[in-house]
Formats: sequence, structure tokens, C-alpha cells
Amino acid sequence: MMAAVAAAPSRGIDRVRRAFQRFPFLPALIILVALLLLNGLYQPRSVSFIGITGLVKTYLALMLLSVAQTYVVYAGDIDLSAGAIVSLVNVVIVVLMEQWGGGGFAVLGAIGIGLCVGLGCGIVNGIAVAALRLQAIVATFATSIFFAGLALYVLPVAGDPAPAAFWRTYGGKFFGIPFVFYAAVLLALVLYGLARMRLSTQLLAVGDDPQAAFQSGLPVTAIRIKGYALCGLFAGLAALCVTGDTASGDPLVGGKMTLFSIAAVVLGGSALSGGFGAVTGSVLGALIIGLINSLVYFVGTPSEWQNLVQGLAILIALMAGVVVGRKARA
Amino acid sequence: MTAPLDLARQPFLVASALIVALLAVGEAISPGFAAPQQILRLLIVAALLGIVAAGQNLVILGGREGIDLSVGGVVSLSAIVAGNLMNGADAGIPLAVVACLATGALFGIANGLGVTLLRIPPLVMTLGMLGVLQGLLVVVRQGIPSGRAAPALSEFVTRSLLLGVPGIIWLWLLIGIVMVLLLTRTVFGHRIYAIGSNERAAYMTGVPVKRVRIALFTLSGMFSAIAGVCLLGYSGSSFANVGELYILPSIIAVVLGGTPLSGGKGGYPGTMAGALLLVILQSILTTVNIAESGRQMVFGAALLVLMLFYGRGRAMRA
Amino acid sequence: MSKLKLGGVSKTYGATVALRRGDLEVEAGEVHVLIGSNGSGKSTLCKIVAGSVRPDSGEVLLDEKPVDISGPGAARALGIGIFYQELSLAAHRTVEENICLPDLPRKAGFFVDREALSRKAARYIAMFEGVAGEGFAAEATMENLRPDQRQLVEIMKALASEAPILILDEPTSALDRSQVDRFFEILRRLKGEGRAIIFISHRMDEIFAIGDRVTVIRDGLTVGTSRIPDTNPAAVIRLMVGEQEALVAPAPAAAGAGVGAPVLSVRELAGPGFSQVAFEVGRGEILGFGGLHGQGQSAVLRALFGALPRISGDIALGGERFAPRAPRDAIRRGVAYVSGDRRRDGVIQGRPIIENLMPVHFLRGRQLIARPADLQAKAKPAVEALHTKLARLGDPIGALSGGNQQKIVIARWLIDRPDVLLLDDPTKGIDLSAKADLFALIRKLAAEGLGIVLYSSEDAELLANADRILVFNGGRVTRELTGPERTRYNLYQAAYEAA
Amino acid sequence: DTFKIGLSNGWVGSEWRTQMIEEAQAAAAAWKAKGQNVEVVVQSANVDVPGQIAQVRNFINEGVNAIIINPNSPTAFDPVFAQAKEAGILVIATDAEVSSPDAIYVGIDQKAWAEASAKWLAETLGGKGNVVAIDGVAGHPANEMRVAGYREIFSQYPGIKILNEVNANWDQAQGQQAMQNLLATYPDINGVWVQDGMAAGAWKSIMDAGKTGTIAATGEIRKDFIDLWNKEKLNSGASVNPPGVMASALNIAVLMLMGKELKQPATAGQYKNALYLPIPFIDSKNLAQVTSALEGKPGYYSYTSQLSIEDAEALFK
Ligand SMILES: Nc1ncnc2c1ncn2[C@@H]1O[C@H](COP(=O)(O)OP(=O)(O)OP(=O)(O)O)[C@@H](O)[C@H]1O
Ligand SMILES: Nc1ncnc2c1ncn2[C@@H]1O[C@H](COP(=O)(O)OP(=O)(O)OP(=O)(O)O)[C@@H](O)[C@H]1O
Ligand SMILES: [Mg+2]
Ligand SMILES: [Mg+2]
Repeated sequence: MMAAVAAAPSRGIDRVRRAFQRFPFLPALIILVALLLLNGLYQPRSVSFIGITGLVKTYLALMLLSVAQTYVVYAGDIDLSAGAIVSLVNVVIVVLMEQWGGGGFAVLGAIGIGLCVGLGCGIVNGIAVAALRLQAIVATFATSIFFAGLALYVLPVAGDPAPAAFWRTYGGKFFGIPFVFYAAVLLALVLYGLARMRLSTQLLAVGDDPQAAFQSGLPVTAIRIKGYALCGLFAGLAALCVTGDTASGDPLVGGKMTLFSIAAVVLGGSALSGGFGAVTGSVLGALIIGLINSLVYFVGTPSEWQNLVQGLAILIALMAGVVVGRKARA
Repeated sequence: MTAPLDLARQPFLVASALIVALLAVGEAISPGFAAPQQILRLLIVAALLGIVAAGQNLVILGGREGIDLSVGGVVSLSAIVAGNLMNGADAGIPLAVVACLATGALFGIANGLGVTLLRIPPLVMTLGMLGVLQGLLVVVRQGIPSGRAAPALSEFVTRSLLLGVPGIIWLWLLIGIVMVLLLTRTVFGHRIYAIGSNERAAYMTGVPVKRVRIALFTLSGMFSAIAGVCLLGYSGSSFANVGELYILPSIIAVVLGGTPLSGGKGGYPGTMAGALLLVILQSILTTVNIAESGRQMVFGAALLVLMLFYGRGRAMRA
Repeated sequence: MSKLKLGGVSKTYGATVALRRGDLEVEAGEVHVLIGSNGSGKSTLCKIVAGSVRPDSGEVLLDEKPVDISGPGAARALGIGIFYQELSLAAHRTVEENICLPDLPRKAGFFVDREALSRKAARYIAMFEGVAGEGFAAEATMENLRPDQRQLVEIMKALASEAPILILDEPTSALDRSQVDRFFEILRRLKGEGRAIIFISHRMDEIFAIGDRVTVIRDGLTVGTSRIPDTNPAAVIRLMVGEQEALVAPAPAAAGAGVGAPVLSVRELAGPGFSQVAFEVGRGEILGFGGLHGQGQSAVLRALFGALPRISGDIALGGERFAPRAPRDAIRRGVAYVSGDRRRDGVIQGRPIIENLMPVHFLRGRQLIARPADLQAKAKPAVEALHTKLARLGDPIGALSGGNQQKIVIARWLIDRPDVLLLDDPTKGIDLSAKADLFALIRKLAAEGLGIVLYSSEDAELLANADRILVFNGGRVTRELTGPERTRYNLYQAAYEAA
Repeated sequence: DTFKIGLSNGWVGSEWRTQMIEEAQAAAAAWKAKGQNVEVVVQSANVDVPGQIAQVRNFINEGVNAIIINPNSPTAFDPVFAQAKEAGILVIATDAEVSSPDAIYVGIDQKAWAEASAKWLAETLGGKGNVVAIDGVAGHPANEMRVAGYREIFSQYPGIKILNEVNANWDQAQGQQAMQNLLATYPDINGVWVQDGMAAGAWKSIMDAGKTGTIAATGEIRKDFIDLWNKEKLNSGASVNPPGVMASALNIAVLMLMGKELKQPATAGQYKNALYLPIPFIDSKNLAQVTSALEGKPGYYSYTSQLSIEDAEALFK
């Protein structure tokens, strides 16, 4: 009876709030557009077709890894081994492609095995965290050390080249459009499909309150393992992109990507506590990180200040994203 | 008597038992591993980690997904600041220690303000802060005189101070006692557990939630700063990024010590044992002559197994 | 033939015996009431049937065949639906998603069938049309709903299981009268369809309004079952409390007698959910807040305690201006606040009882050091005054039953005596004997010169204990009932008339 | 007109890298006196391989004339260097070799660098003794080349036995801890082969164990260490990987941009694209001379050397 009185003037605010609740990535989108404009202002060529192609080529891997991270974050978990999985899959496919002669079938076979390895690593994480009930942060840190060791075992030193067929495809064009754009479109479709999967809703419900989800009759352990499996699979896909962009095997290549993937997830508006977020945001978050790094250079920051300015800019973007998102939803 | 001790005791015993077991393994693999002198050296290394883990422990106890990833940056920065200020002279030590504590406190307060006033999740806030600190390191290193430790500091960390035991181990012991008293015998300690268990209820009973949490992050920064100074003494000269190694191990030490990342329960004695456990494990692996890939795999697997001893969460269906 | 039968189920948590030996027999087509004081094991029994707690021993029979309920999923498959006392909702999911969460309609195996989901949810939402309140919609997310609305969603979720056996563990504790009435209509219909329903409530009137049979649990033991027509409240209470004499409600307060100078006075108070609130509370007085659920009573109490932002108006404590910015300010000035939502606002979970008792004292006593012996000495009298059942002050608070936990939450305010005591539905989910203890104590505190404000969602409780009642409607005080005006009729009339 | 040269550095974790950039900037400024304007733009940050690829792409977008890179990977830049070449950009790698046929390498031979100090150690031990090695980051190409280098040398001395090899990730404190553990495990160590800054750490442990007189170990090139070397009279020898390599590469780049041609094309090394620079060596014989060269420098300053413009010109036709 009360609330009806005050309804009229707040309708517009209400709509904004609803938009931010439904699309948690709106703050990220705003930041991204601003960064694109600034990059274009300081270095017009960076937002040209070629510039954007380069951006996507370089950051497609981080986008995929951030997507991977998002699925575990949905359920309130985290995966500190995502980067190590990238390294492992990267060296596995490069070594296999080399051993099998580098032909078309060798490439496809190696990709298949690589994705299975990613999936397997994800399942191992899932079992450690969900079935054995170890705390996600520390358990996946332990598995990350294990996976990194395994990668080192598979390829003891960085530098094995990937077959030209592989990276020329990744870096090439078809009908005048770079391959990575096809990949990006495919990714969008896959993510659209995944968002409609029961698993996505279930992961988010688990993230909101695992005990409640369990009591509702959801197979919480299985759902969390599936989340990690999905994470491993997407980390495997990220490894394919890394391999495409770097054309070689490197047992250390993914190590630093883990923390960036977490930052991207947060920039994208997902809550690390689980239950709330969107993979779209994580994709935008990955691009934001890339654009911040190049903008810091394009505005002419002296070299010794670049790391600091990047760090500050990312911190501010993280804080702004969290605060704006919350204010807008409240 | 009071519960914090009760809760801390059990994991402490588990970790201690594991320490003894690991020492036995080490001694079996390479005779001399568990010799008193070597154990003292391991304790020095464990003390460095343990001091960082003290701050980490406090932040984690405070709940609300408390975690401090910026400890690594603070350790590095403090080692460099201390090195420059003392510049190899004993007279510079007091100033260096004060400056480092202030630096650590400053970044801790910044973390705390971000976490409380802006309500940024601690993982995010401190991850961002770590990036800032790493950038700052590059800037600070420009045009500095030197990064040498004062001789007295090096002595304190590596040479015997009392009863054949180096000063840093005494310092660690002191920190351990202070931490236990702080957590069990002070109002502040009770408040830490209260906000870690149910922040809202704490707020409704008059606990200054934000101030307590800011204080926790501040203390974490200060402990990291102390560790940074000690690390300078340990290695004799400052160099970049020394602290990065402490970020995740400090968290693992806390968890192996029986403080869950969800906060609100646990204590420091377990963390001390956890830190020592971690250092012993690493040392054993160094002395075993296998390829690095093997060492890493064994280390990762061993950590998982160790966590099974007490790091496990509650079953959904009790 | 019984639909569901429990034979000697038991459950212990460490040293706590939650359920000693639970026996229960429920038939199809009946509403079987389960009653027992706090911590007697009702919820534990329900959770065992629903598969979310693993029993230590005993058997469960469905249609007289023993079954193994291995988890909540298995229970659902066996045809058991449940309303959880503590709710089982996902805060960021929508109403319709929550209703269908246990069994999301699927399309092509992996995908959610959105249309089927909306259709399914709409059926249950429609059942509460008109009573669900402002802001309730299929697309609303849980975090934006009020507690009573969340409880309705949990009810819908339980109903959506369409299970032959329905377990309802205190489904009405946050609902207002119209919502309860609607719910009972639905229950009667389900009963007619032949469902077996287990219903738990602490409200005696509800039990007699809806129940067919009642089973009483005392200290984890089933002590008896009777047909509702063959029994009466007094008999049920006797069974609940055992050999002890049944506790009678305290005599109505002597209205206005012995009321001293105003200790708390409020003028033109306005804030989120209330406005133009004005009243005075004298020393020795118990002022009641009444009216339908959620008309601003709790918000006013929280505002007085400094726990609500953005309020305006004047508050005076003992004649001095008072503008609390945080509970800390209020506590320092001698204001105490007890919330009925103990899980959220009251209990510091996982910590020892003693730590749950002391925070207020730390603040009021300006303490820095916590000496265990000193704390014990201070805590003992407060705990004993409330007849709290506990083994040691060092035990974790989780070892106590809900009612005893609430007593601890109240006891923490008694170590340093406050001037004003704000009670925000303090007996929610507390059993009858604990309630009696509590109100005796409140009266005693009033007699010692405290000013007390009591909001209760139970009218009988309010009428029996408040010297004066302010009836809230739409965020304002619409009527004041004093002396002989304090009748159930007047209270309802004031509560239900349009604001 | 002006040559615009991009310097890409993917790791800022050590002062050596900072000095490398500073020397290169100074070298660019020196060209002005010769009447050639050289503008350097720098990207220097902690990045992973994809991040450094992004740095190169930024340079391409900006349209620089040449890129000089201290690469985080030997092979990962093949595609992006090909792209740079298409855009007419000269690419020179320094400090770590790259496999790309579209780039040349100007720097020291990391394997030869390790061989020199291993040889010193073997000779100092008189061709026999127990040796341990403390390596950098396992899997890192520069580390692996160095490991191959010392292993090859030690295998030529039948009396030298490698007891253990551990990785301390180019971290001084980890080097110190590793040495401490090794000393506890092997009481009979005669020699330690250790790289870069970890040497200071290893030596600290050796000194703490009171074994300064009985153990010979390789050293490093920072002033702090050289001072310690003098003071404690360490039995040490150090190959120099001078931070000046990037400055040398820059001088070569400018000459190539001027259209000059190398007398001997860069075809050395495993990737057949390397131009190796000389590797200075420090031992007791020239310690005094090195010490005076470092006089007045900060403690973290590394002993350096570079191709002067004249030296570089001498390499061209
Ligand atoms: N109105 C409220 N009701 C319940 N809990 C609250 C309320 N306001 C704040 N809290 C809880 O208490 C926490 C701290 O709130 P608050 O802003 O008042 O801190 P504080 O302890 O008073 O800090 P300060 O010392 O800076 O005043 C919040 O994060 C929130 O969880
Ligand atoms: N998870 C648990 N861990 C420890 N003790 C528990 C747990 N759950 C319940 N108990 C204890 O078991 C006893 C029975 O609890 P239960 O919740 O079944 O009581 P109840 O009859 O539902 O009470 P109420 O009317 O307050 O809801 C109580 O003493 C309670 O403290
Ligand atoms: Mg109950
Ligand atoms: Mg406040």
C-alpha cells in the first residue's frame, strides 16, 4: 500500500537498476568504449581494422581463459591453475603435432588430445575442490604447481615450433576476414548457448548458497565438478589461441595469465563470491586489460612508470567496476 | 581455556606431527637434514614466511573473504626501502625500520579503506594493489644509492643471538606470543573473531567493524614490512620482486595451520607450524636430485595430500 | 495404512543429541502437526526425511516399505517435498527460477526450457495472487524481496514439487494473516487431494486451525500423538513440557501503573519505510508496536538503534538529544536491541557462548583486555537470569538450540544494564516456556526502571505484555491502544483498516 | 630525418633490465652528435608472452622503423615478427635468441657465457671435485642453454662430479636457500656453478657456513658483489652478460637503417640469425680493473660493456 505512492518518479531509476541487474557487464562495456575512444585518440591506427585484429588475436586467449574462470566463479569457486592448464595444453599439442608430423590430421588429433587434457585437468581440480572439499584457492594453487611440473616434463625447454599450418590458420584470413573474427563469432554463439544451459543456472544457484542448493536437491558436487571441467575445457581452448598466436610450445607461457583472468572476471561484473555475473563481461574485461596496457604506452608514459600506471589504472578500473555496478543495482 | 586456544590447538598438533614426520623423511633421504644447525637454518627461512603469514592470518580471520595478495609487493618494497635507507650502515636501522613499518601500514590502510569504504572484495583490492606495488618497485629503484643491509641486521637474521639461536627466530617466537595474546586475551582479538564469524551480528553489538577490518589490513602490511626488512638482512642486499614468493605460500601456511579461508576460526600457532611445514617440504625437494619437473609435481601433490589432513570443508549432508 | 512412517530415527552432532528417537506416522489426506519446544529436534527430523541430514539410526518407511533416502535428490524422487525453516533460495535468481530450481524444465537435454519454466512457476505464483505484496513478480530476484515474500517463494517451491508427501517446517513464521489464510486454503485443498502433510508451527491457533493430528516431540523423543478434535492447547502444552506444570500466560500488565519519567521520546521520526512517528516511553513501561507484518515497526526500532541510514526527526534519551549514527552510539547511550532474526543479526556463529555474550560489555565497559576469569564471572548471572540451558560457557554457540541461542543473544544486553530495551519480534521461533521466561524477565526489567519497546508479530503476546500499543499501518502510527482498549478486536481493526 | 626505434622489454624484475634500457637510451642520444636523430620509444613492463606480443603490435601500429626486443620466448614471436617485416620494420632481438627468420639476434652466446665460467670453475678445482649447480627458471630458454653449456664443459673433466642441480628461479633469496639446503645435504662440495644474482645469495650461504676458503663458486657482475668479492677475497669467477647488449643492438640497428650492410651477415647460432658479441670475464686477474670501472656506481649497477658506434661501424662494409 505504501510503495505504490512513490512509484511514478522512480520508474526510470528502476529501469536502470533492472538493466544493471540483468546485464552485470554494463559498467565494463562503458569502460571498454571509453578505452577504445582514448586509444583511438592517442593512436588512431590502434583502432583501425588491423589494430583491432591484432588486439583480438593477442587477447582471444585471455578472453577464453577469463570465460573459463567465470564458470567456476559462478559457483563461488576459483581456479588458480587456469594458467598452468594453458601451459600444459600448449606444450602437449605442440609436442604431439611435432611427433605426428605436423600434417592436417596431426593438427586436428593434437587439438583433440589437448582439449581432453584441459578437460582432464579441470576434472582433477573439480574433484579436489568439490569432492575432496579442499578450499578452492589453495587446492588449485597446489594443482597449478603440479600441472606446471607436468608441462615442464612434457617439454623441458620453451621453443618447440608449432607447424606452420596451425599458426598460419590462426593468423590468416578467409574471404578477407581474419580467422580470429570467425573464432570470436563462434565463441559468442557458444557462450549464448551455454548461458541457456541448465548447468549455468545451476552453477549460479550453487554460488548463491551451496547448502540451499544442496537441500533443494541439486547435485552440488557434480555441478561444481562440471564447472571446473568447463573451466578446464575453455582453458584448453585458450591454449589453442596462445599456440596460434605464438606458434610454439612454452611450458611457462600461461603462468601469468591466471591473475589477469581473475581480474578480467571482476572487471566484467561477476561477483567472486558467486551467484552473480555474466561471461560476456569477462570477455570485455580481458579486452579492457589489453586496452589499458596499450593506452598507457600510447599516452607516452615513461618506461619506468609504465608498470605503475598500468597497475593503478587496473586497480581503478576494478574499483570503479565494483562500485558503479553495485550503486547502479542498488 | 577460552575457545580460540582450543580451536587452534588441534591443527597445531596435526601440523607438528607432520613436521616431525617430514624431518624424518628428510633425514632418511639425506643424512644431516635434521641436524640442529640445519633445523635452525630452516627456522630462519620459516620465520620469514611465518611473519608474512601472521598478517595474512589476521586478515583471513576477519572473514568477508579476507585475503591479502599484496603482501608480496609490500615485502619487496620494504626490502628495497630499508636497503636504501640503511645503505649498509647500522646507524640507519631505526629509521629504516620505522619507514618500512609506515610504508607497510600505508598500503595496508589503503587496502583496508578499499575493502571497507568502497566494499571491494579483498581478493580484488589486494590483487590490484599488488599490481600497483610491482609498478612502484620499478619507479622506486630508479636512482637509488644502494640496497645493502646493515651488518647488525644481517647478524640479527643469520647469526646466533642467544643460546645459539638467531635473533629472527626469537623475533618470530615473540610475534607468536603477541599474536596468541592478541587473539585470545584482548577485546580486539574477540572482535576479529566476531566480524569473521558474523559481521552483521558484530555490527549490531557495537563492534566497529570497519575500523577492525582496516586495522587487520594495516597489521598485515606492517608484518609484511617487518618480513621485508628481515629478508634484506637474510640476503644482504635488496633486489627486485623478492616478495612475490611469499604471496601464495603465506596463504597455504595459514590454511595448513588450520585457519579456514572463510575466517572466524583458527589461530596463529597452527600457522607457525604450517609455515615450517611448507619450508621443510621445499627443502627436502631441493635436496633430492631429480629434475625440476619432478620436484614441482611432487610438491603440488604433497600439498594436496597435506591439505587433506585438515583443510577440508564441511560435508553438505552431515 | 500410513503414507510415511519413521521408526526410531536419531541424530547426534558431536556432544549434542539433536534427535534421540523420533517416531512419526503420517497418513495420506491429513495435516499432521509436529510440535515441540525449541531444540526438540523437529527440524532435524524433517531434514532426515528430506535427505539433507544423514540419520545415525532408525528407519523410514514409505507406504510401509523401508526406503533408503540417500540425499535430497533421492527424497524428491521418492515423492517428498519440503519447506525448509531456514529457506533454500538462491538470492540472485528470480522467483520463477527458484520455484523450479530443483527440477529445471529441459529442452534438448541440456538447455533450460524458459517457457515451460515460466508456465510452471506461474501456476504457483497465481495461488498467492493478491496477498504476495508490492514488488512480488515472477522476474523479481530474491535479494529484492521482503522476508515474508521469500517465505512465500519457498512455499511455492515446495508446492511445485507436487510431492505426495509435503513437509512444512515453520512455513508461516514470517507471514501475515492474509497470507496465512490463503496458505491454509491451499493446504486444505491439497489435503483433499490426498497428500500427506507434516506441518510445524509454534503458533497454537494455527495448529488448531489446520491440523488433523498432532505429534509432540520433547527433547528429541516422540512423546505422543493425538487427534486434534480430541485435545486442546493446554493438553498439548502439558505434553510438550512434560511433568512440569503447564505454564500459564502472565497476567495482563497493569496499564500505566508506575510509569516514570519518559526515558525515550521520539518526534517526527521518518526514514525508509516509516514517517511521522512520535511517541514516548516512560521508565517502567512496556510500549507495544502492533499491526500487520512489515508496516515499519522493525524499521523504527532499527532507526532508534542507529542501524538505519538516512533518518530524520528528533530522538531524546532521558531528555537529551540523541542522534545515533551507528549501533555503537546507541549502545554507549544505554540502548539495547534484540532482533528476532538471530541468524542474521544476533548469533556470532561458530564462536563460543562466552564470546557471544561479551561484545556489548566490551563497548560499554570500555574494555581493552579480555581476562577469561573476569568474563566468566560477569557472564554467569546474565545467563542464569534467563534459565539458559548450557553445559559450559566455552562451548560453541551452535551447540545450543535456537531458543537457547536467542536467550544468549538477550543475555548479552543484561551484563551492563541498559536504559532502553528495543525488542524486535524477539520470540520468533522460540518455544513457549522460553517465551514465558523471557516475558517474566522483561517485566522485571521494566519494574527496575527500564523503558521497553516491544514489537511482536503475535497478537496474543503483545496484548498480554504491552502496557500500551501503537498500531502501525503503512509506516505510520494509526492508533494508540491504552488500558481497556487493548483488545484483540481493536488491534485487528486498526491493523486492517486502510492507512 | 629521424629513426624511430621501439624498445620492448617484457620483464622488469631486475636492475639489469633497467640498466639495459637506460644504456640503450643513452646510446640513442649519442647518435645526435653524429648528425643522426634517433628517437626511442620504450615499452617495459612485466608481461607474459602474449603481453609482449601486444607490445610489438603497438609498435607496428605506431609505425616505428625498428624494434629491438629482449624477448620472453625464443619462438613465440615468429608470427608477429613476420607481420613487422611485412610492414617494413627491422627487428633485432637481444639478450635471448629468437627463431624468427625475420629478425636478427645481437647479443652474447648464452651457451658460451656458461661455458666460460664452467671452464674457470673446472680449472680452479684442478679438474676434479664435487660440484653443484643452481639454475634459473626451469624451461626458460636462456637457462636451458646455459645448463647445456656447463654440462658440456664438466663432461670434459672426468674428475668433476655434478652432485645436484636445483632451480632457484633467478631469485637471490631462493639461491641462498637452495645453497643452504645443498650445504646441509652435501658436506663435501668443492665447487658451485651458479648464475647471475643468485650467485650473491649462494655466496652468502657459503660465508654463513664458514666455507669461504674451501669452496670455489662462480660470481656475478653487480657492484655489490664485486665489493664483497674484494672484501672477503672470494674464490670466484664471473662471465659478463653486459646490460649494454641492447645499446649494442641499437647501434647496429641505426647503421642498418642507414642502409649499410654487415661485412659478415648474421648467421651464427642455432637459428642462423645471430651476431654474437664478445663476452668479458672477471676473475682475480682483472678484478681490480673491474672494481675501478665500477667506482662510484650504485650497488645494483652491473659491470657493462657495449659496442661503441665506432665498434659497430667497423662491422659494416
Ligand atoms: N544498517 C545495518 N544493518 C545491519 N548491518 C549493517 C548495517 N550497516 C552496516 N552494517 C554492517 O556492518 C558493516 C560495517 O558498517 P559501518 O559502516 O557502520 O561500520 P562501523 O563499524 O560503524 O565503522 P566506523 O568505525 O567507520 O564507523 C557493514 O559492512 C555491514 O555489514
Ligand atoms: N548442524 C548442527 N550441528 C550441531 N547441532 C545441531 C545442528 N542442527 C541442529 N543441532 C542441534 O540439534 C538440536 C535440535 O535442533 P532442531 O533444529 O531440530 O530443533 P527444532 O525442534 O527444529 O527447534 P526450533 O523450534 O528452534 O526450530 C538443537 O539442540 C540444535 O542446537
Ligand atoms: Mg526448527
Ligand atoms: Mg560507522
